[in-house]
Amino acid sequence: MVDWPLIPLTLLLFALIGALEIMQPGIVKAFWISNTIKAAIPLAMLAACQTLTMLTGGIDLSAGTVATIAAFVTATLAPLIGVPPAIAIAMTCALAAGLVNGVGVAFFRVHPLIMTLGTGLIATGCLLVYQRFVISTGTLIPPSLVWLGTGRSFGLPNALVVFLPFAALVIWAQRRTGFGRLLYAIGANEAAARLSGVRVWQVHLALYALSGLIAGLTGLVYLGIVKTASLSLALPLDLPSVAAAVVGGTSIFGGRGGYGGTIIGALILTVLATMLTLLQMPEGGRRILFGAIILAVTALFIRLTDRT
Amino acid sequence: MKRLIEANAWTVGLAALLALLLIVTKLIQPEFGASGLDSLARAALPFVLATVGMAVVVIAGGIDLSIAAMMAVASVTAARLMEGATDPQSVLVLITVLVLGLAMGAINGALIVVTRVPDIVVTLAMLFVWQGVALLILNAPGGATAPWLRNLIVGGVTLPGFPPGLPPSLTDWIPKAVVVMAIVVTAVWLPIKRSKLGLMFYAIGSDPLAAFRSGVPVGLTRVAAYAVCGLFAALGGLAVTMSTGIGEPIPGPYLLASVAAVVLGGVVLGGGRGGLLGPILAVFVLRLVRMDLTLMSVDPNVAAIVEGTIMVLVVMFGGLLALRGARLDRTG
Amino acid sequence: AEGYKIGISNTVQGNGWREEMVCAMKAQALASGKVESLNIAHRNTDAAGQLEDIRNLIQAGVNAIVVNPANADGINAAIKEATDAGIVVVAVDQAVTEPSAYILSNNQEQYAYLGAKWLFETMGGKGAVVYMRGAAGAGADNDRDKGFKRAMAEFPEITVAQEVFTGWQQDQGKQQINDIIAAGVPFQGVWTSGIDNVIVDAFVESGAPLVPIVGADNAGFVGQLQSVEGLVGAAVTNPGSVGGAGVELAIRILDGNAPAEKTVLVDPVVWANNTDEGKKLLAEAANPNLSPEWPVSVSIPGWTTYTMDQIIACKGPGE
Amino acid sequence: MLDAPAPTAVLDATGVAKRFGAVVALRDASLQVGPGQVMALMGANGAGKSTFVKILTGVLKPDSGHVRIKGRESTVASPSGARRSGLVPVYQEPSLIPDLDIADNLRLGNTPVAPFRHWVAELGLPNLALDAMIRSLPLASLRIVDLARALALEPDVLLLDELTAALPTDLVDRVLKTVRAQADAGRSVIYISHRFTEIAAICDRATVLRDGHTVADVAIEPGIEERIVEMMLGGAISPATTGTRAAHKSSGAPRLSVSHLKTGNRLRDVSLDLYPGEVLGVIALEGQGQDELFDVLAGNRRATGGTVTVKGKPAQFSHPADAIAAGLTLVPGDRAHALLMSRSVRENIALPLVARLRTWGAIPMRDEAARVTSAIDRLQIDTRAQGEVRRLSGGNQQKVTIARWIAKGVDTLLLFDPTRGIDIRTKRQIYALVRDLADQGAAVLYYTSELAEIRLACDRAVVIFNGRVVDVIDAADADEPTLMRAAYGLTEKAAQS
Ligand SMILES: Nc1ncnc2c1ncn2[C@@H]1O[C@H](COP(=O)(O)OP(=O)(O)OP(=O)(O)O)[C@@H](O)[C@H]1O
Ligand SMILES: Nc1ncnc2c1ncn2[C@@H]1O[C@H](COP(=O)(O)OP(=O)(O)OP(=O)(O)O)[C@@H](O)[C@H]1O
Ligand SMILES: [Mg+2]
Ligand SMILES: [Mg+2]
Repeated sequence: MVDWPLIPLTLLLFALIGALEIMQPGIVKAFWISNTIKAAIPLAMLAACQTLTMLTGGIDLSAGTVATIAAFVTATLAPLIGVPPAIAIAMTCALAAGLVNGVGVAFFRVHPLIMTLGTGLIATGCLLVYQRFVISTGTLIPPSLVWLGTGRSFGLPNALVVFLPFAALVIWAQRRTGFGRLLYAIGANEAAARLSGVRVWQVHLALYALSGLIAGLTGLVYLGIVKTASLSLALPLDLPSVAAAVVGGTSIFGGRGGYGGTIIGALILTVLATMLTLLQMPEGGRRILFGAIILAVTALFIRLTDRT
Repeated sequence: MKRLIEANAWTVGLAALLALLLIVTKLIQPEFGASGLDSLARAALPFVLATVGMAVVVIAGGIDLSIAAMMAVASVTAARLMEGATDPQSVLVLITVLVLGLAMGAINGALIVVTRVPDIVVTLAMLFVWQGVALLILNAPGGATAPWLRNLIVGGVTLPGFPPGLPPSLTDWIPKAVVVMAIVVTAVWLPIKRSKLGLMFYAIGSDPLAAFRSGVPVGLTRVAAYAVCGLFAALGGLAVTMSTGIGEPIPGPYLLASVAAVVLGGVVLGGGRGGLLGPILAVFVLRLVRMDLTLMSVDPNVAAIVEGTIMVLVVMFGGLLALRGARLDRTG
Repeated sequence: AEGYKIGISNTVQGNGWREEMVCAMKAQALASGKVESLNIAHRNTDAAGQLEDIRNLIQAGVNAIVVNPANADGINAAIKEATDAGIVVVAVDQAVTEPSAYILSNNQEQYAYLGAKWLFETMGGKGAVVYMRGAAGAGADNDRDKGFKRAMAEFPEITVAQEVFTGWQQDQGKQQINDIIAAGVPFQGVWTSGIDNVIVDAFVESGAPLVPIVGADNAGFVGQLQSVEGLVGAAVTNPGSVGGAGVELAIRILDGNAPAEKTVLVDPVVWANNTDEGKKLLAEAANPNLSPEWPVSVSIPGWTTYTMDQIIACKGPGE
Repeated sequence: MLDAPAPTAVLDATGVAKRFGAVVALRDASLQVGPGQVMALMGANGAGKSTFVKILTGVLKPDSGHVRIKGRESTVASPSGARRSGLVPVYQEPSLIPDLDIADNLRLGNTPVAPFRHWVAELGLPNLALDAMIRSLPLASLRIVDLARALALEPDVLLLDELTAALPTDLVDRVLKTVRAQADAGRSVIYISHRFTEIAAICDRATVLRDGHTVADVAIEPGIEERIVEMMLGGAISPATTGTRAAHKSSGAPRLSVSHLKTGNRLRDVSLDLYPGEVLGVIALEGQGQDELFDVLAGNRRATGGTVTVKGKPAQFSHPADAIAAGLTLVPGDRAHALLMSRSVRENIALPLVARLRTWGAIPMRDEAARVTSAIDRLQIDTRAQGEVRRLSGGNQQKVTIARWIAKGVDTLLLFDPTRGIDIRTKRQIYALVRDLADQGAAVLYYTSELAEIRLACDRAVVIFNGRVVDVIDAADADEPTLMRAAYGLTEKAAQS
């Protein structure tokens, strides 16, 4: 249990699913599972931005905005210039936002929270200015993204085609690459990493650029899932993406955690959302229950994995 | 003395920036005067209270993501209980709400200590819980506020030393809201700061292990820090109700704003360093930027860009100064 | 001639409906030819923040303020200060209780009532509905709830299968209806508070049989009402152009032509695709190029005077 | 071998056990200390000494065991509880609040200021400003503040856990004198150190721990040293090569050449040459510029004057990475600055292997594992708690900071007091290791606060005083009095400068 924190977390996830099945007998079937996975994927992807930056003691509060921009730009440019160029431009915007974050954090040592909050504000402003020029150009959700977002093969959502390699890559990178090691090292003790020859600015720059790209990719997948070019498309995912990472065991102060836990965290949040949707009670009661269950699950998780 | 200025360089810088912005405002809008200051102060009041609460827990090494939700609970409770209440009753309501704030904060803190779950997770969960509680108390904006409470923050206070008989437009330069803010913040924080409790806040924020070994009851101190945060959240919620006259169950934009102001104000996330004056000044800077943007009728979307840029630039500038200081002998 | 200086205050940013409202305000100001400059405070905030914005607008010395209030009572103080200073205040979209303000409002209660009534009738007066509300605790959501309840009272055999809050978020609404479909909860109709096209998508994607759906006149949903096979539904108008009308009202008052009544209600209309008349209205209104979150009712006859091109250009005086 | 518990014992602990998950830190530890007694607590790295101290002072709860204080059964539940019982510790890691100044730290622990002032002056820091931020103080001063704070509380039992490990010679002397005086005044002291000279100088008895067991409680008398070592380690070890080394042939070009180096107001003018195959010792009292010298050479600080030449090429480092690229690697004095406390032993050791941009890709896991394992073996790191370095004992943490560069492969090694807190057996291994590395062509600059180490590990020693090199002494001539005189600047050269 101690060395495999994912096992108790996964058990807790299954316990929640069990509770849901008791609450709503018959719900746990292929269709629901596929839906749940589909809903958890964008959350888990955006939470990758939080997990990776949190490993260094940072955070990326611009992720939701960047995802929204990528989606909105793709949907509005696609009818004008075609799908591939639209996606290319969208991802360039995402990368640019990530680089701005990276430059601020790496060279000017701006606290990531302020830097990404500021970039998020700036990017939101840019998006709103941009949208005035495309009010009447119509939107096109690229069919490939619709296939990814809404299609199903063998009873499983097609989004897995993107997500599985993505998750494998992130987990591999975080455990088995020099870059991944450096994220933990910087989060654990930046001065020590520096003394060992790490040029911290390089890591920060690469990290936030990567986070921007991941957010952009999430935006594309989400566009395929929701199928609406909305100005606030992925913004509601911002807080849950932080929640998925911390429920999954990543510390905001850096040096601890990993993406495996985040994925389970995202699934836990998604299952909880379903439970609350189906629960017949006043909205206030639902929220209280939601908070209480998150707290209980995390507390249990910590009890199960604690050494002392 | 030099050390004192050095230690507070950031705060002094913020004060200078605020002064500069006030001058800019006066240039943009020559009529800017007592009423402008008054509206600035009233706008800043809930932000200041939220920021002060947040600053206290951040200094103590924590963070409270539920602060805006607690404000909402306080706001709807006050509005609901004050509907049709007499003045003496409304004083009672006031006290109830403050106690409620303390209790909410203490619950947050106690859960952190007892469950050993990281504070960010606990307060994130409690964010939903307090939101839910607010909705159960009032499911739509409503309720009322005692008129004397509303008047508490309207208008200005005559500067001492002014000869009586001058028109109020000349004398009412100190907004009542600022006076309320100053009284409330000093009344709560000064005794804490002076006593050992304040020291213990800094100690557990700086190094909880060393604090424990120095004999600090770390758990209790943490609960106290969160309780103080809850108290300020309640005050913030009351401030919202005082200015709007009603209670709103949906939390306002105080969470991110308070975290941003805390960091802008020179309090280090992670704990142990910083004071309350910096964050308070940061709130005023942010509010004044917003006011200037409206006065200059900047396109609202561009305004978001400007606000974000200014926020980043201020911290960047500070970062550069710190880097230059460090560069003198440190490499890289 | 010296034009008017008009201030705008709005507290929701990045929502298609509100963006259209702001564009309508700008377009109307431009089209009127009487407005010299617009001073727009447009951001995400609460009533306390709106008080701040209105006071800043007073500081800026505007002649009139058109405000979409965060709620009915919360900003009265600032409105009073404005009208005391001789500034004309017009509340659009939602009413305020401050008597010195003019009100040009969409009738939210009626909006919900009309849609729900159509839905219950279409369902044959009995069955269960999924009731997808807006944001919990919001004033407009509460008003709509009153209208919905009023319709419910008229149809005793209608029950609510599931009541959820979408938070007026597309993704959340879609996820919720997916869950409800997956859970096998039986229902015969869906009433949505404006998160509509994703709901239709969810039915189509999951292969679940379509039920009657009520939404708003958003471009996306209006398009679906005409194109989706087997979809019976109705769009209830909730024009964002009410903002343009508010600006026009402010100009008229400043010109000295104040209306007799301080309150003007814009009543919603139901466009259902199961009647010929509704089909015709839908066909007229549909605009496939319009941003899907934008309401298609881009003008209000008798009030707004801008052209389609002007509102889409979204430019105010001096831009 | 265990004596019967002294009836007069002030502190009497028996059967104490403590485990951390799978790691058993203490199995059956006991300890008795009488009034006026200095009791040494001895044991190899990881034997459980610090854990024992933490249990006695209420930081940790024991799994079992009894503690009697002044004859009464007691359960010390917290550090403040320990203090009420008269037990005051100085822990192995500094336990002051970094973001408060000294005065506030005293206030926090209800420490009276006047006695504190008295003790810091007594201990050799008369000019310490009470409004100095803890964060800005050097490690040695922190240790003194820690001790003075404890003394000011007038404890019945003073527990000192490797207090002297990070102290320069001059301060050690004062500490020893002070501690002995405490005992002579009737107080009890529990004293942990890996330095036998200190034990011999002030302790009356020694309690020896091995693998969490108390294996002996013996009186300190001449010749007991080897027996204690045997009991600590469960067997004899080969004696250190105390024979003086053949003076190194400083032929060929120097690997590292420093000339007239200057930075800050402490390092004024240092020149020295370091040859491949040589271990060059550095001796200095506290704050003579040695920290700055190592920092500049490691690229952690800029020089304001002078030159550094590496392998004949002038070098200027603007980042530690530059120094590392030039082959200069540093083991810093404060291990807290070098370690990723929340990460595993492996990640800590392998950190330099992934630091460069071109090593950001896939890690060659086998190669890494091999290097790490061999480094762990060479330094005999106790890896029972290897999942997180902060759970290692202090000495084992120190070893990790050295192992890192062994795994990377060394060219020029800058060791700043590398044997801090390391037990006697490992110390000897480290001397052998350093010698090995030098024999394989490495150049080593070796600052030490233990004068005896010069003869055990070095070829030559430079003595720095007041920011200048005042003497260069051959290891053969480097007996302690000579070094000490030089370190205090009592040589002709120093008099000239
Ligand atoms: N290859 C390079 N290209 C451009 N700039 C460089 C390069 N190397 C170093 N610098 C500059 O040197 C500065 C210090 O380098 P670096 O970012 O590696 O330090 P660091 O690891 O962040 O150290 P610290 O955390 O103490 O600031 C950088 O901010 C950068 O401006
Ligand atoms: N919190 C902890 N979690 C797990 N293991 C621990 C923890 N604290 C100590 N240990 C283990 O307990 C054992 C004893 O540690 P301790 O620090 O008491 O040794 P020590 O005798 O003080 O050694 P040193 O001379 O190196 O300081 C070590 O193996 C250490 O790794
Ligand atoms: Mg740098
Ligand atoms: Mg130890």
